[in-house]
Amino acid sequence: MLAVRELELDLDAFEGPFDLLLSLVLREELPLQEVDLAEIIIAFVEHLDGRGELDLDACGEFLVLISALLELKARAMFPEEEAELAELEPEEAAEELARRLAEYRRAKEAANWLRERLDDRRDLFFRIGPAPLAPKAERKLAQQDPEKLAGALRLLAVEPPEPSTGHMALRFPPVSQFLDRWRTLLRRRARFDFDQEVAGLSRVEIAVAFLALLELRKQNEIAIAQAAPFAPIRISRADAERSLSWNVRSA
Amino acid sequence: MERPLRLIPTEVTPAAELARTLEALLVVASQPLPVAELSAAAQAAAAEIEQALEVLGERFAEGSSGIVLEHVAGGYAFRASAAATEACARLFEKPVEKGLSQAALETLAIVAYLGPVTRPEITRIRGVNVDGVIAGLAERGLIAEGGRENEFGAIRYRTTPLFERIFGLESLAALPRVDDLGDDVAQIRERLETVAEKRPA
Amino acid sequence: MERPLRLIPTEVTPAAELARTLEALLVVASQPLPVAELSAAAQAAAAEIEQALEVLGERFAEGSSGIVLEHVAGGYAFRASAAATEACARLFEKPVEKGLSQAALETLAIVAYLGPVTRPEITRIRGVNVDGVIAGLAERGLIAEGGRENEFGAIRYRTTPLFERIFGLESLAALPRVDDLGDDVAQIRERLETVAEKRPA
Repeated sequence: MLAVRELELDLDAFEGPFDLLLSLVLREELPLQEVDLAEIIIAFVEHLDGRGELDLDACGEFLVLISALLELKARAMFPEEEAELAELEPEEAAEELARRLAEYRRAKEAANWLRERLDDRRDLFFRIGPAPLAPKAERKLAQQDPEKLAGALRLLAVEPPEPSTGHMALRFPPVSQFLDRWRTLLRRRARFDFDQEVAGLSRVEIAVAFLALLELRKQNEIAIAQAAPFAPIRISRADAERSLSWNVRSA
Repeated sequence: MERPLRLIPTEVTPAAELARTLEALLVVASQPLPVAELSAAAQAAAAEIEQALEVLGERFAEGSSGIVLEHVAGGYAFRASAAATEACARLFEKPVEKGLSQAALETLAIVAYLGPVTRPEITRIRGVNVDGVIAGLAERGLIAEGGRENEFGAIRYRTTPLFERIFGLESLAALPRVDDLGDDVAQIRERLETVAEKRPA
Repeated sequence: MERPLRLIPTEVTPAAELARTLEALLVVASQPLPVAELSAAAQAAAAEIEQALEVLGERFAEGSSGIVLEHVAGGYAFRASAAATEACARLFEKPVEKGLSQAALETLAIVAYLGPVTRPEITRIRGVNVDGVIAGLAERGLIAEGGRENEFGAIRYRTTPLFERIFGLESLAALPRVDDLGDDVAQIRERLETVAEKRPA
């Protein structure tokens, strides 16, 4: 019998046997968003085709596995709709899924149209940028108040404050350093406790580390949660929240 | 100017003069010029501009001139004739040097149809991470940032005039409708329901 | 393509075709094209190119077309006709800017109150490189070069009549008084330089 789990995969995001991909995904070491599941299906179908016989058991196993992955991925993709999806009746869920599939179909359709269009047009040349002998644009300035000039001059005459050595003790690490650190951590783990990770750092470093978190939140890369004031601050990958609870429930 | 101004004593009608003015504007412009801009620069009514453009469209047409007038990206612009493509390719880079991948085209389609649209929204529709694709499209100048969802929200993307120009669109409204897939939705749904029924609870 | 390709059944001579190819190359180019480049792109001998350029020079001439073929140092390029100068100026006109940046304002104040003044002097007082700001102010016509410190010395800058117009000054003598900074220009200059030295690098 065809061992589905030994199916060799060569994807953009992963190379190796299907089984390894499954365990990496379940251990949250490989974000499913990066994995093109359609490629896996194609690999399986090609493999099946190569064998020249229909292996029903293998197909069944593959269907179960791939549909689990699909569901996982679907949920990971839409963490913000966690509650919304959970409350859906099967029929509503099916309808929602169908709507999204249709949306994707439309995107594909439109992409095909664009490709044909590009094939027609890409050999046509036009100038990008200014013409060689184009007139130069003149910049015009509104009427100004001469007092502004006196003000600017006075500002230049303001004595600088006495040099302070206070800042010498405060060394601000760059925010980017913590951005890198959090991102690296989040590639390995789907969630962590802030307090644990900053234990032993100076107050300034902790502050900068927190700023980095806010930046990641702004970029929609993470979710930040705190059960109560002064409770541990929990950070999770924006895409991870759902998959965990799904795993727990189905285990 | 090197060559002395040669005055040719022919009668010039106002319409012909306007057409010449538009030629001059179009040959120095860096982007397609909308009728409104031509009208403001040439100080002529929009109707006159459109008439003059019609004349120019016949003069600068594929098959009769190396310079071709086209209506694109919300305005009018000159381009090289298709007949001169090979010569141009020897001297200039193509607007889109390399083809666009399927992922790039799908993302572009989503931005063109649904834009301004955020990265998470695109991800949602495409089903895979689109960060790299978005960066690539932005670098090629086909899409650009266009504000945020709200003050602290995700950045929204929209297609650029260069996109319309490269794809030869008069405007985004010239994109064909792709929402006539109603049957498909019903079919997909039906299939899903069949599968759902058979799934062990 | 929006408009159907119209095939015009006229005989096209090779010379006419070459002229069209050159038209196309010139309308796409963002720099003047030398004969050698045109020759390589159109795959025609230099002599043929020169002949075709002569034909184009007559077609795209001042007085008979809005597009004018110009022979400049670097080669050949299209430009707008002189008759369309005003329309082009309107096209390229930028919206009136409301104010100046703080850096520009400070630099302008130094030139106005202490001028004529050299670039190193302004740099010393402002404590930062001022090359870009000076170039910007000169491009706007608010300051201009006004001689040198000595025969081989640094260029000195002074404000222009345009500066006086924009700031509503009859002359530099009408600048608001800054007695609080010093009794005369020399004192003010010294004070500003002393303060500048105290600024942290």
